[in-house]
Amino acid sequence: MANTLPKTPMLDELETGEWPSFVKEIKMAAKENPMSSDLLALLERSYKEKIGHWKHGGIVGVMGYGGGVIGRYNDLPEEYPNISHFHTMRINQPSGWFYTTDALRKICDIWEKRGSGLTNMHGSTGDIILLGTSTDQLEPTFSDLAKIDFDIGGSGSDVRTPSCCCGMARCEWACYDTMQCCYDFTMAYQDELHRPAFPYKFKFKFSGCPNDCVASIARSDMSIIGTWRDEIQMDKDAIAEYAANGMDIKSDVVDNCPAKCMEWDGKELLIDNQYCRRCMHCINVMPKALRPGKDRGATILLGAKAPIVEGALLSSVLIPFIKMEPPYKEIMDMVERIWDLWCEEGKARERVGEFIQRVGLGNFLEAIEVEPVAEMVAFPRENPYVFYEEYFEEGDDDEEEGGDDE
Amino acid sequence: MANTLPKTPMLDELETGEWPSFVKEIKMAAKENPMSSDLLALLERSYKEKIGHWKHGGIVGVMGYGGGVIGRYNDLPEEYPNISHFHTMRINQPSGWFYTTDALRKICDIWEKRGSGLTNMHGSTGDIILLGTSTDQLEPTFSDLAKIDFDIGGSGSDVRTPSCCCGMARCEWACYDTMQCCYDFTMAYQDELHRPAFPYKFKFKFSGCPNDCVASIARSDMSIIGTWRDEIQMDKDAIAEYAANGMDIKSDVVDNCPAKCMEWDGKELLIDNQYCRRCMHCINVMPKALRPGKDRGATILLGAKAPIVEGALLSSVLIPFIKMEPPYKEIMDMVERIWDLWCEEGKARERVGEFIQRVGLGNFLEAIEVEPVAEMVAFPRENPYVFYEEYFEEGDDDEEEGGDDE
Amino acid sequence: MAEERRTDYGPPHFEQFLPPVIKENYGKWKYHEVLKPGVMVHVSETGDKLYTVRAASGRLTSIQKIRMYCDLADKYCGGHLRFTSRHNVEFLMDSDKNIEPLIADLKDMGHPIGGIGNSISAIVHTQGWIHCHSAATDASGVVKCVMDDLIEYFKEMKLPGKLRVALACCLNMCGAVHCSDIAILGIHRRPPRIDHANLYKMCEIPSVSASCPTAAIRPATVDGKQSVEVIEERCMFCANCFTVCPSMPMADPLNDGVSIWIGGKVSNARHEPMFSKLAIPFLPNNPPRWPEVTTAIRNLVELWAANARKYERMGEWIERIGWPKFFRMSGIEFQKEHIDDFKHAGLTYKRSTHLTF
Amino acid sequence: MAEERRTDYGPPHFEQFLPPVIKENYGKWKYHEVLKPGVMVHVSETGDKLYTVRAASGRLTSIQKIRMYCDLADKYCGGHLRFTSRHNVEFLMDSDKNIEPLIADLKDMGHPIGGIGNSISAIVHTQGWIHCHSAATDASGVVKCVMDDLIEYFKEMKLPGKLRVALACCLNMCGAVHCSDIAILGIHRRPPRIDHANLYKMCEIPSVSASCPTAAIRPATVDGKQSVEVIEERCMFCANCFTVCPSMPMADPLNDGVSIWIGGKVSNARHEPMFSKLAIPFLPNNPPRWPEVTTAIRNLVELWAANARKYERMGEWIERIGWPKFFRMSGIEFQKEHIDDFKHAGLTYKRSTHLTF
Ligand code: SRM
Ligand code: SRM
Ligand code: SRM
Ligand code: SRM
Ligand code: SF4
Ligand code: SF4
Ligand code: SF4
Ligand code: SF4
Ligand code: SF4
Ligand code: SF4
Ligand code: SF4
Ligand code: SF4
Repeated sequence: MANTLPKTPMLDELETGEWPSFVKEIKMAAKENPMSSDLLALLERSYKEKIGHWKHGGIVGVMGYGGGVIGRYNDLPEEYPNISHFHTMRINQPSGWFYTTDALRKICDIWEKRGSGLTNMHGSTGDIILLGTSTDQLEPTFSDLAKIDFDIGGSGSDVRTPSCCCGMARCEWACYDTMQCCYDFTMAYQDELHRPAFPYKFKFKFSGCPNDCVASIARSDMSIIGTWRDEIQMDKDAIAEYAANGMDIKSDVVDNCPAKCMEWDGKELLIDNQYCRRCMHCINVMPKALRPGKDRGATILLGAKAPIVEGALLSSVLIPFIKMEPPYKEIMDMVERIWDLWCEEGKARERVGEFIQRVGLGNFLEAIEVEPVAEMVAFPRENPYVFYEEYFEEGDDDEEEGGDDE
Repeated sequence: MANTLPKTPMLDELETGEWPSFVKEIKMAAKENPMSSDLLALLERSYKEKIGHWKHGGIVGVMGYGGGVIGRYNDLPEEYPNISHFHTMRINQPSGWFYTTDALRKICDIWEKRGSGLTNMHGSTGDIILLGTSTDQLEPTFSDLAKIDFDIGGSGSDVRTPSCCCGMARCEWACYDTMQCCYDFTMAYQDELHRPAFPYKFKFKFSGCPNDCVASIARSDMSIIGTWRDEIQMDKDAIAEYAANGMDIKSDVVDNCPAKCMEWDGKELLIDNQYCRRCMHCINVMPKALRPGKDRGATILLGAKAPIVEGALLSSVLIPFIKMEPPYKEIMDMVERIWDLWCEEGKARERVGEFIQRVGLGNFLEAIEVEPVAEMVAFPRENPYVFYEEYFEEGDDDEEEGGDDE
Repeated sequence: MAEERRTDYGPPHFEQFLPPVIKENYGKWKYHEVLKPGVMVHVSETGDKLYTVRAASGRLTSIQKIRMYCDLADKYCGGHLRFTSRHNVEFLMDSDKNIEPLIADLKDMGHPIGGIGNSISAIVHTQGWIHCHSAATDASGVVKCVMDDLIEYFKEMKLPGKLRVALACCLNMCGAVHCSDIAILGIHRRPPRIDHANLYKMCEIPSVSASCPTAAIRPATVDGKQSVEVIEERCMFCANCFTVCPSMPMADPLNDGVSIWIGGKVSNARHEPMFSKLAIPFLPNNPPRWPEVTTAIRNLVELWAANARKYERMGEWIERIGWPKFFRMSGIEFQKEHIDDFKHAGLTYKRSTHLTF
Repeated sequence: MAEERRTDYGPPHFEQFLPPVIKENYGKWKYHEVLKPGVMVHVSETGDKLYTVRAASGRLTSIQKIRMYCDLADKYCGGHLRFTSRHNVEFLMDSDKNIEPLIADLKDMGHPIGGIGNSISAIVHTQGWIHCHSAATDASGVVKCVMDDLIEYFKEMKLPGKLRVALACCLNMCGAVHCSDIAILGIHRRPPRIDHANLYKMCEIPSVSASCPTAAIRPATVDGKQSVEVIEERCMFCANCFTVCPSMPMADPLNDGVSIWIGGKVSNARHEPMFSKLAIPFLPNNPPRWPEVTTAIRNLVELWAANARKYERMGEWIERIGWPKFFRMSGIEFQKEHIDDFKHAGLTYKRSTHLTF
């Protein structure tokens, strides 16, 4: 069914230029698909009017799942009837976004039949985004997908689709197996992922080292970032080679070390590992010569989010270092204690990072039974407003021990 | 009238050790003076009981002045009758705390007759503190002081006694005449200093350069800190001399430059002055070779204070650079606009720094008619919650100019 | 239900999708080298090599295009490919012999090669007018224009460090622009218009009032119906009320537009992660080419490229030279809007005399 | 009043107090050199020289002592002397011939020479039990004990940089301890006891309630009298209520004591000014010698002196190595109390993986 495309003089201008054109993509789909054709026309209208034409979505979804579908209706259904509903489905991507062509073709076939023929590869959280279909197609799409073993991702106040960097699959710096770990967490929390029951969304992201190639520290409520405890591995010959090939080790490497813990005398590179902050810079610059240490694991951080409502947050350190071995029981137990507390005491639309700020990190730690350690703070308090929970009364037994503060 | 001193076994232990002993001072005074003798006894009691014995002071003072005297009463007046009242007088020190022995001796003579014979040289704000006398002696002390031209300092919600570093009197780095300026401001604001009429206290401190030897950025509502705009003056021979004498210019100087704007190749020191932050470090380390530039003036900052109530503040930049020439009209006009606004809209016990935080720096600047400049912030906003005061309505004339934001 | 329905089976296990060279060298990679723009090789402890070719993607991808990718992957890569965390597409090979033909085919298809090393990678972005009710600007369109303009920096490696650009079409920031070297953020500048006729049916009034971070919303009765009113001076256009209540639309062609934020970063390399900061408070929506936006961003990129030291990300450079210097060098006018006035505003005031002139 | 009374004449003009060598070289100083601990020379463009000898002072000074200073200044310095912003006393001379005899006399008087250069200078401090109603510890006594213990660092210049110690006997922080390398801060740890019988006479109940930063105080009627009550869990012992209302005393021998704060600085040299941060939440008041306090401070000084690089102030050193490392090195236990929980607490959480192990 080859359509004639609507006239889109403004959008057509976006077919020129070297960057891949999304207009061409919509047109490719629109030739075969009336939904995409209407989308093209509606978008042209938005370009003219400088305003979107989508309304708040109602609650739509597939049976037994509370999330994973973003309901969407346009505000001019008579004029654009093929996209009067135009719901997006979020499909849980495989760890690391690796595919066989076989799997991708099957997804395409389903979406050709059931939806707009347009996708996002991928959504900002990491899902395969099937971009727009009508309400009646949701259930059949899901059942088609089930046949090829693809399940629905998160939306609403649930665990969101976890994602991870390619880690051990392609990167020499992965300090733990991000892809397996991401998979294990995703499987462990299927119920939480599919049935929203939290105060708000909760995202996991897994990066293999502090370079953080999935931006977990900025974009996930729980950020699991690989690191190491022992000494950076060093290959002296490779260092000499870099130097011989013209690298200015002093200015490129040593001067950029935030810990100021390196020295280069023109021959030997010294790293005072006890002060190394595991920032990765020296390793990034000299991948042949330097590698993370051998005693590897991860730092677990909590609480990143975008600004709404109380301001954006980066995640903050919860466990400075933990060995990352399946079944990750210690971490999962902690995750569950955190969820229990947050579900009990969190307010609606309060992300866990905001929750911690409201109740105070110290109190939060007590409630989830984690000991405070100095790694959790950038620096200790500056204000002298310390809450002590108990005080001595005259006649107390231990009255002499004025130094004990509980 | 040589007293026998009270028994003070605990305090006596503080007569040993190399640091000058305040107990010896009190004893020296106490031999001649019953107030100091009672003070010694009362202090011994505090040492035993681990608690002070002073009550909230009532309003005491000298006629026509609203501040400058701190009223104090002890809570055991029968036992320590000579210090049942024991009020402190704050006397405005001369700029830079320079004295002739003649002037000091005269003060001593007055305080021998009128008070405890104890002082603080000086109080933490900078005053000469005459430590303790009875209510009936306040007026006579003041009139004695008037005869030797010493006036009373600030206390309560007024301008507090301004202070300054020794500046041009003894320091090669003074970028303006701190001592004269401190004097001029003190004289200009005699009324505000002596008659509390503000929401809370207001302190001025004057430092001649960014070393800030009177801690003005931490301890004064208005901090006036000398700086320069042009290039650091350099004496190449003197640099060579430092190097020859064994100074490691790279590690001592260059590596500590926060602007990273210096280079040393073993022979020549290069400063990229356009990036120099005027931190003083290189000048501090090589005073014979480097000096502040010639185009000198000051940075004016606002708002420092101790933690009570909303947390401690350092002052923040209000005027990045201004030439410092008497009669300082531009600055004083601005000070008065600030006071007007703060008196009108400040809450009781709200320092000007807290006031600015409450109303917002942008609004504050508008109200005092100062243009915002980038030097006032460490960095621009991170959150997207921008208030725009006007918006376009359909049919507005300039509707096409969507880009204009007012 | 009578029949047991299959749910909660999760995503397919990744292992079935890995090419053999990865399966065999999983966790054994030793080092990598960037061979040329968009092409790198990872070398394993076993001596095996993995070649990666990274091609630009517009992210919004038709099934037709996915099939074309598949054709190429079948032809050159044994049927394997992947996407990156910034939505580029990567082709993986165990030898270097197919690199050039693959690249040629990709270029023919209109997909430039690059984004590796000290370059600009794809712009992380969001839905915009394509699919979201919240958008204050389009997403894909702005991205297309900016990347068309910056394409040389994608295809070459001539920048001081990585440059990460992101776009979000509203303050919800699905593009997570809060930590980007350059962020393009759609903003509203007009308070919500209230649909008093329907609000009481659509929304819970207490939650609407509570949703406002600045307490600008209070209950009110309008034309006999329960509704809310907005104290307009208190509104900073966050649209949180609209998220909670459809009867408070924010979008407005006259007042919507784009703001530019700079100096954020995510990686822990050298400097700790940083938030992006406001550079340009407002630029108009000017479709289809958004020329004000592309020009502004090009200026920023070029200023940074010309002045930063090697490895200095945008934010690291500005931190070294100081924001006042940045404003002077860029010619961007510093305005009241740049001064923070939210919760922690006081901590952004300059509390030292470290100034340049 | 009949007779016109002289007021508002201000302090004497400083010029009359300046020694001739200063008057002549005012604003003409060219450079200075530290000749030995406590002694420096300033050299003028004119070639004139000004020698300064700095002697320790306990600040609390009797008129007898002032007269002794005057005797020395008359004998050696043409009748001129000054005090410093940290309350030391300085003797000023236009030649070096009197330096040694002056120093000998000062030492005899019990006033060590030092505090210049990379040393510890006098402790800025406050009133304590000598004169203030608010004190949670004594001031002069603690200072005496700490300086007795650290005297070698005052008399010599063997530290990496300057070390500024300050003491305040309560949270009002008259010693401005908030920006010191080491700060000693008297703290209460028991909520105010309320004198219900007198409160209504002494205090305005609304201002008392309003004074509490944590809203721990609310009006209440007790024994038929208007008074207030304190929600004890909300009290963090700031004593702001007591400042406003004498009927809410805070001082309590069992619970008062001292906390130690470190890493602050004031100067703009190298690093921007910084606040001090909590190192040791509580040490007991143990007069007359406060051994816990002197030991704790000596340990801090020695740890810094042994590990900091040249010119690194306490806070600069810790910033380089990180606070976790500092806690491990110092053996100080990290506790809940170290974690900020006031207004900007969230900004103190560690939001990166820059960690040492
Ligand atoms: C599809 C996607 C953007 C995209 O084009 O890729 C998206 C789209 C929407 N996001 Fe998002 N968010 C998407 C990733 C994000 C991210 C990025 C991330 O996950 O790394 C963020 C920032 C990180 C974070 O979680 O804080 C993000 C922060 C938000 C927020 C603000 C949340 C906050 O706590 O501040 C909202 C508002 C809300 O939840 O009510 C929101 C809400 C929405 C809604 C559901 C609009 C709404 O108000 O109901 C959008 C639906 C658009 C549509 O019509 O399709 N979206 N959203 C992303 C999900 C795709 C996927 O599953 O892969
Ligand atoms: C005498 C002195 C301490 C000393 O031993 O040197 C002092 C003593 C008192 N100060 Fe202070 N302050 C003194 C300098 C300071 C400083 C330091 C400075 O000025 O550089 C500060 C911190 C900087 C600042 O202003 O923020 C300071 C911050 C306070 C505060 C907290 C103010 C705030 O905004 O946080 C209070 C509480 C108040 O004002 O109610 C206070 C209150 C007091 C009172 C009046 C007690 C009270 O609550 O009424 C003390 C009287 C003690 C007495 O009985 O003699 N004092 N006070 C200092 C004044 C001497 C002089 O005039 O030279
Ligand atoms: C493929 C990908 C991971 C994935 O699983 O998809 C990836 C892969 C690599 N990253 Fe990354 N990074 C990827 C997203 C990221 C992100 C996330 C993002 O951009 O949203 C970051 C954080 C960005 C930030 O800080 O804002 C990131 C920060 C780094 C860094 C630190 C750069 C810096 O100096 O700040 C390195 C180290 C380097 O490049 O020297 C790095 C290094 C690498 C290496 C060299 C690792 C390796 O040995 O394989 C890989 C090729 C680098 C390259 O592209 O130049 N990767 N990398 C992502 C490619 C996205 C893309 O299409 O461009
Ligand atoms: C006399 C005095 C000013 C006055 O008018 O009273 C003064 C005088 C000098 N200061 Fe200072 N400073 C004085 C208090 C301060 C203060 C304020 C304070 O301590 O409360 C500071 C800020 C302290 C802080 O940052 O916490 C201060 C930070 C400096 C610095 C920066 C040090 C640093 O590296 O951070 C220098 C530069 C240097 O020493 O290299 C300096 C340098 C100097 C020089 C060398 C200036 C000169 O050329 O004359 C003077 C002798 C230095 C010395 O003592 O080693 N002065 N100086 C003060 C002596 C106090 C005392 O008795 O010890
Ligand atoms: S986060 Fe680290 S391990 Fe993962 S891909 Fe990036 S560089 Fe490699
Ligand atoms: S990883 Fe970073 S902190 Fe550690 S030595 Fe290398 S550059 Fe320095
Ligand atoms: S502040 Fe500067 S000018 Fe004043 S005494 Fe200190 S170093 Fe000299
Ligand atoms: S004054 Fe400070 S910033 Fe300027 S060049 Fe010297 S060390 Fe660098
Ligand atoms: S950023 Fe805003 S407008 Fe864009 S997709 Fe997310 S919620 Fe929608
Ligand atoms: S847009 Fe934001 S600030 Fe404005 S009324 Fe709605 S919630 Fe409040
Ligand atoms: S710090 Fe507190 S106790 Fe000490 S003098 Fe100041 S107000 Fe009094
Ligand atoms: S001491 Fe401070 S926190 Fe406690 S009740 Fe009084 S004002 Fe409130």
